[in-house]
Amino acid sequence: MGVELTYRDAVAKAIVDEMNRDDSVYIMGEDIGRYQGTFRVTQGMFDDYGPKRVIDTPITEAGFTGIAIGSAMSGLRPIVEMMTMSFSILALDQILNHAAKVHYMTGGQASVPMVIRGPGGAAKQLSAQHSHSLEGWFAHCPGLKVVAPSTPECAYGLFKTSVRDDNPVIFTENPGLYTVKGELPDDDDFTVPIGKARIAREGTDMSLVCYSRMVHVCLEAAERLAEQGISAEVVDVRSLLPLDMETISASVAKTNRAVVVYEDWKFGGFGGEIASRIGEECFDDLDAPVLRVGGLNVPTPYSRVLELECIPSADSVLAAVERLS
Amino acid sequence: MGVELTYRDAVAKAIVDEMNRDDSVYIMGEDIGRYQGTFRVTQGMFDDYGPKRVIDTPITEAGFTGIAIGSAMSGLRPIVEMMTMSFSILALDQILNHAAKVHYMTGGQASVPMVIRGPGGAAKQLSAQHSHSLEGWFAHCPGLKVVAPSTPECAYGLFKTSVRDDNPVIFTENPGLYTVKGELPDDDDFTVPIGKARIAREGTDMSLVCYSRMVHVCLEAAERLAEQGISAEVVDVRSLLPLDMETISASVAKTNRAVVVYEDWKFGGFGGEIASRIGEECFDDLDAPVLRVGGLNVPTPYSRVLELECIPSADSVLAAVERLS
Amino acid sequence: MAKAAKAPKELSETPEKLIDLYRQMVFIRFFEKKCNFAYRQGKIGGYMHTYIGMEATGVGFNEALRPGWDNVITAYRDHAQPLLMGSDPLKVMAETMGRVDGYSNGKGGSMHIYDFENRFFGGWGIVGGHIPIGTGVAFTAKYKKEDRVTVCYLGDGAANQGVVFESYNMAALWDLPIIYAIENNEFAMGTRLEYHASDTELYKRGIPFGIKSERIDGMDVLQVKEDAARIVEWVRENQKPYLVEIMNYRYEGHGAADNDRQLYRTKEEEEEAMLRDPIGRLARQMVDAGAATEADLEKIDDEEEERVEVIFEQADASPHPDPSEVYDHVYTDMTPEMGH
Amino acid sequence: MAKAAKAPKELSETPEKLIDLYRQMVFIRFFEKKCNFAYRQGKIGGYMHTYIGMEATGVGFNEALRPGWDNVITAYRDHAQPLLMGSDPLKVMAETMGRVDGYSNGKGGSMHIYDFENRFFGGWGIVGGHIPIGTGVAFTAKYKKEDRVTVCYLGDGAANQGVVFESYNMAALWDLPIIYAIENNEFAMGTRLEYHASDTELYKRGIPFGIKSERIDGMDVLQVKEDAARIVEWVRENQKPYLVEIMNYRYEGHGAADNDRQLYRTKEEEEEAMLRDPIGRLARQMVDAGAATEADLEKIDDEEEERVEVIFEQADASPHPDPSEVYDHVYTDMTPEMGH
Ligand SMILES: Cc1ncc(C[n+]2csc(CCOP(=O)(O)OP(=O)(O)O)c2C)c(N)n1
Ligand SMILES: Cc1ncc(C[n+]2csc(CCOP(=O)(O)OP(=O)(O)O)c2C)c(N)n1
Ligand SMILES: [Mg+2]
Ligand SMILES: [Mg+2]
Repeated sequence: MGVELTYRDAVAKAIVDEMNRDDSVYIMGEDIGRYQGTFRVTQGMFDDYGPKRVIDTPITEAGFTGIAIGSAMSGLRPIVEMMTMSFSILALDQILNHAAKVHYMTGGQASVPMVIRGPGGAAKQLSAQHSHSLEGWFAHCPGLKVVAPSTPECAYGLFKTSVRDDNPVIFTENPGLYTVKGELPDDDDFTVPIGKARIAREGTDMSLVCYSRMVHVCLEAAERLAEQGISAEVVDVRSLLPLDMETISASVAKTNRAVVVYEDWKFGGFGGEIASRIGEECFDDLDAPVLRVGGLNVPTPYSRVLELECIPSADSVLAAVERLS
Repeated sequence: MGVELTYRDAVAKAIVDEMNRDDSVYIMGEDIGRYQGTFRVTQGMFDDYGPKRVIDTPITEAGFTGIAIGSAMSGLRPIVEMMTMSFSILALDQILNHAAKVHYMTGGQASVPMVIRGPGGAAKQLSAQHSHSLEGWFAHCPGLKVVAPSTPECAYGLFKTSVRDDNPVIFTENPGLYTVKGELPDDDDFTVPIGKARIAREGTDMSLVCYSRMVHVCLEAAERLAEQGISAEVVDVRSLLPLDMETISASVAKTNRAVVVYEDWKFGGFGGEIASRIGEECFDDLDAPVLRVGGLNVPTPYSRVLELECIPSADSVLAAVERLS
Repeated sequence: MAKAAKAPKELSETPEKLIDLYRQMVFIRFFEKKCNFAYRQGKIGGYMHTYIGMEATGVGFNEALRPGWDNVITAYRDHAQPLLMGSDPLKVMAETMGRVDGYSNGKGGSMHIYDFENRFFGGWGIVGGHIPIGTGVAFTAKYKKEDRVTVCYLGDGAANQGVVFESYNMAALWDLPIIYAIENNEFAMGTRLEYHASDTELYKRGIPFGIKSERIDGMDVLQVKEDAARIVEWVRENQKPYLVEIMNYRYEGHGAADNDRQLYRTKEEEEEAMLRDPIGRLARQMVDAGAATEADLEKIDDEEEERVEVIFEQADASPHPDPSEVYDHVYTDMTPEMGH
Repeated sequence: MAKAAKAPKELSETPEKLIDLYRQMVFIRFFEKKCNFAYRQGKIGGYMHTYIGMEATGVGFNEALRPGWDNVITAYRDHAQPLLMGSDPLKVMAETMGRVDGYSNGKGGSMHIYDFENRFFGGWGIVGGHIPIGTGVAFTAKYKKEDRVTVCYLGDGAANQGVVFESYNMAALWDLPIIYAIENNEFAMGTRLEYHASDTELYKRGIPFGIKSERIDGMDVLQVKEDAARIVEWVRENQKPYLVEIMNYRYEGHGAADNDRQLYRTKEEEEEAMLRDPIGRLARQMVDAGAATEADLEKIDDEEEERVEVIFEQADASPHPDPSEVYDHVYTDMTPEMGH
């Protein structure tokens, strides 16, 4: 049926499809054009679309993000690549304090249709300054939408929706996902709506609630739990803002147990939002406390030995599950 | 016994005391010197200490925060005033990606003893770009400490501790607190440790968990609940990172009910961390779901009518309490 | 308001245009004074910043722009620009008062006026934050091959923010048709120019980016108009950025809440600056050149004062928003998570 | 490594010094080559950037500094500076390999080398981020009235970041004794200078802040040494900032993971640049001037190669950190919230 693609190629295909569909869509970022992108997501695009629509920027994240915002307010639909999401911190004032508020501050006169995308989270030994998960911060900002797809299909479908959305959308990828393969539906009009979670695996004994690369970690954990005779449901949140509590709550109502899994620093992270919402909305359904598995509360160390301590794995999920019963 | 001071003067006194105690302490920020500070916290200091130790900066939050970090790494103990905490977003890369990580990345060779302080949260009609509560974001960053005192006494005591701490400390005030009055203990060595919560009012029926100005909102709510025969305990968290879960859990173990109250946007805010921790650690003690009262999930509007909708009040706390039983 | 003086001179403008310029400046001044009044009455809250003393800059520059075609963006000192560009003064005033008839239905306030129909892009509170955004508006013009010119105003204090230099570089690198108009009124809130800028000639900062840069007198509306026409023409023609530093002065405090001007400047300095008042200057020029009598000008003053009065009354009659509106316009298509 | 050529010339340095300079450059080059080797072996991970081709800049500048007194800070291309400043090469190599004997016990890695004892302040991964921090180090020197000079290296790409201009302004405003040394190697990762800078003469950017600014040749170690001595002296004397743009070239990819140099430059361009190799150049000068024979130089090459070999073996013998160390040094005085 559909074609099999890597996550990287699925994002690339979505970019190209949207650029073809709409002349006002362009993409800008560091080294995305002539250099083909550090993670090669934009490979070939400069040759095909030229410097007008595939724009190499100086290393000035705040500046070019602001330029994208201004262009979005005046009729274009920019896609901004952050070489890694860690660098979006430099542009945070533009994103949070400007893009997210334009529609509100103008009383609806203007909107900011733009997508900010790039790899978020740890790759391999990129050390403390290059390994941030920021989607939780963004999801705290009204005015933004935030998605974190885990499969090529979701990435493709959500990316198209994001470009067509009239609000600023943070689209976070994860370096570990780029080589993940999956099939795309054989349907030119295929999209995935923002704000709908997905059951990545059905189960009855507990809900593993997660997003982005952690979905794969949870699927692995579920596999191993199955061997122990435990049936875990994996809920792929996909969209952090808006958050589909309906799907999450329905799952917990069925399983009566939940573990929230996220790569970001555990303390003060977005998992706290999900866990406290489950605690509130599913209070009578819960047979055990809602647990969280998150990244270690330390700056990401360089040493691979130490780094592996920081990133949640199937082992960490299983350890949490043990505390559940 | 002690002297009565406003919150503003308590912070000012702590600054001056620490500058007197230690020559390496200096303060920098926009309009803090010759102009005496926009919120007048630094009034008189320029005259007393001169331009060497009370430094007027250009409007370059990232730049001067970075300068403070570099000076802290090389032997000084800067206090940085953010005219409002909203502007610290511009310096976030310096704070989060540099200051918070120096000790770790250097393997303990260097430390960054500095305090970043200023008013956080809504004042009155300062609109969307000037009304941010950012303490929750900062509390998500390992390497930082974050305090949010609610009384002159706590502010004074915590400020001194913060300046003496060898780690970067975010000290968040609130524009609505500056005129709050309170007594300072008659003890020159008085300090308040970072990481200890405080019972602001004892009670038995429920715990209202809060910090900064919301403590006063909760105290008002508790007062009104008392009239209805409900005894609410008010837990003033004071320090977000580290968080004193011991005191919080002990309170909930006693009251079996909790409402977490914070001014920041409710969704994805730090209240989620507290609520999910209570949910996890006090699961068997809880007679009702842990509820949260937070700021409305919208950019702060200018109109006073609309703005008042956004900021939690005693009424909002009472409305939540009604849902508790 | 008008104070005539000596030295007749040949003026480059027609009497009608002179009167028009005079009227525009006087209107801004009365409008801003009324805002001050409303602020003192508690009808305007938060931060509010008037353009008093700086009128010649906005008026002169606006003359060079094509109405409804060219773009303007500025910071929080943002009442004058939309008024000059054809915005409805009632909606500007109502917005500063947080009323439903305001441009943003009371959600923006004094610092956040926007009128997209007239291509006024705001109205921004973060010092320096709107500079890349204005640059992006110019980016769109180039992308769409429309010959719009974008004027991006900024203050002397804002001129230090890093994002401003980032913008200069990209505007020059990509040949964007934008004018960075630094309004150097010598103060960033309570900090004098020489305490915030290592070299106080801010126009120089465009030079290392290859941006044509110059400094002009912003207290003489005729001169501003002439310079602006030349600069706007050059940008439209050459499709490249331009930096102009406009020397002016604000007569009032930084904002309506700033009552301590003596902390950063002397009374003498203020009085000396008043001698350069752009309105008084034009009045003298007109009277000297015989383009108007003092009586003519006084009549204009009275008319504009009265006009502002009416605007104020109408704005004040506009209702406050209904609390239920608080969720509107967070998104174009959905309501954010509800509830406290 | 050494290739002698024509044109004898009177050299300003003693034969001993010349040999010393040559040895330093050769050491850096072998050290970096070994790092490349270790990277290919998988013993170094993440991002790693070598200084190959740029040695003359670091060596020449370091000569002008007072060891253990003056301060140096740079970005992620940070092996050479500490090595030149007296750091233990074993600890530098061990850090790039993430071992316990590294300067940060393996927590920092190649991009985050620090040696505070020798006043090397790192080692930073965010492009532009360390510039205000370096400025703050200079701030301390002034505050404490110590006559330390701070050298803050940055790349041509970094020179566009806003925070850099903010730093220039404050350094000049407050008379900080700092040298901003822009290493213009003509590329920011895969982006050529002319695609990221609207005017490619980056030294000009200091001028509007009143900072003495110039451009020098970074491929001639003797020239760099002479220029650096003059500049460092001037800064120590005058207690003011200085901006120097040092033209050099990196021979390798941006980082060890960049294998696609042809995406942004031609083989011919690289070959042409190799003719300016600072090591070959000094070798020729020395041989021509009779300061050393080719055999002498080859002997030095062999010695330094062997020295690096030993360092590598020792570093590689250092253990990986114990997983339990992950929580150390988050704070000076407490362990962060534990547990997954
Ligand atoms: C990022 C940021 N920092 C600080 C402020 C507070 N602030 C508002 S206006 C202002 C002074 C700006 O001066 P200038 O740019 O010269 O403009 P002017 O008010 O003179 O028109 C300051 C410090 C702010 N709004 N944003
Ligand atoms: C803020 C930020 N943006 C992007 C990057 C990714 N990045 C690392 S090095 C680099 C190029 C820097 O070039 P330059 O400053 O010229 O230094 P060079 O590598 O040539 O020494 C880029 C884009 C980063 N580390 N930080
Ligand atoms: Mg000004
Ligand atoms: Mg470079």
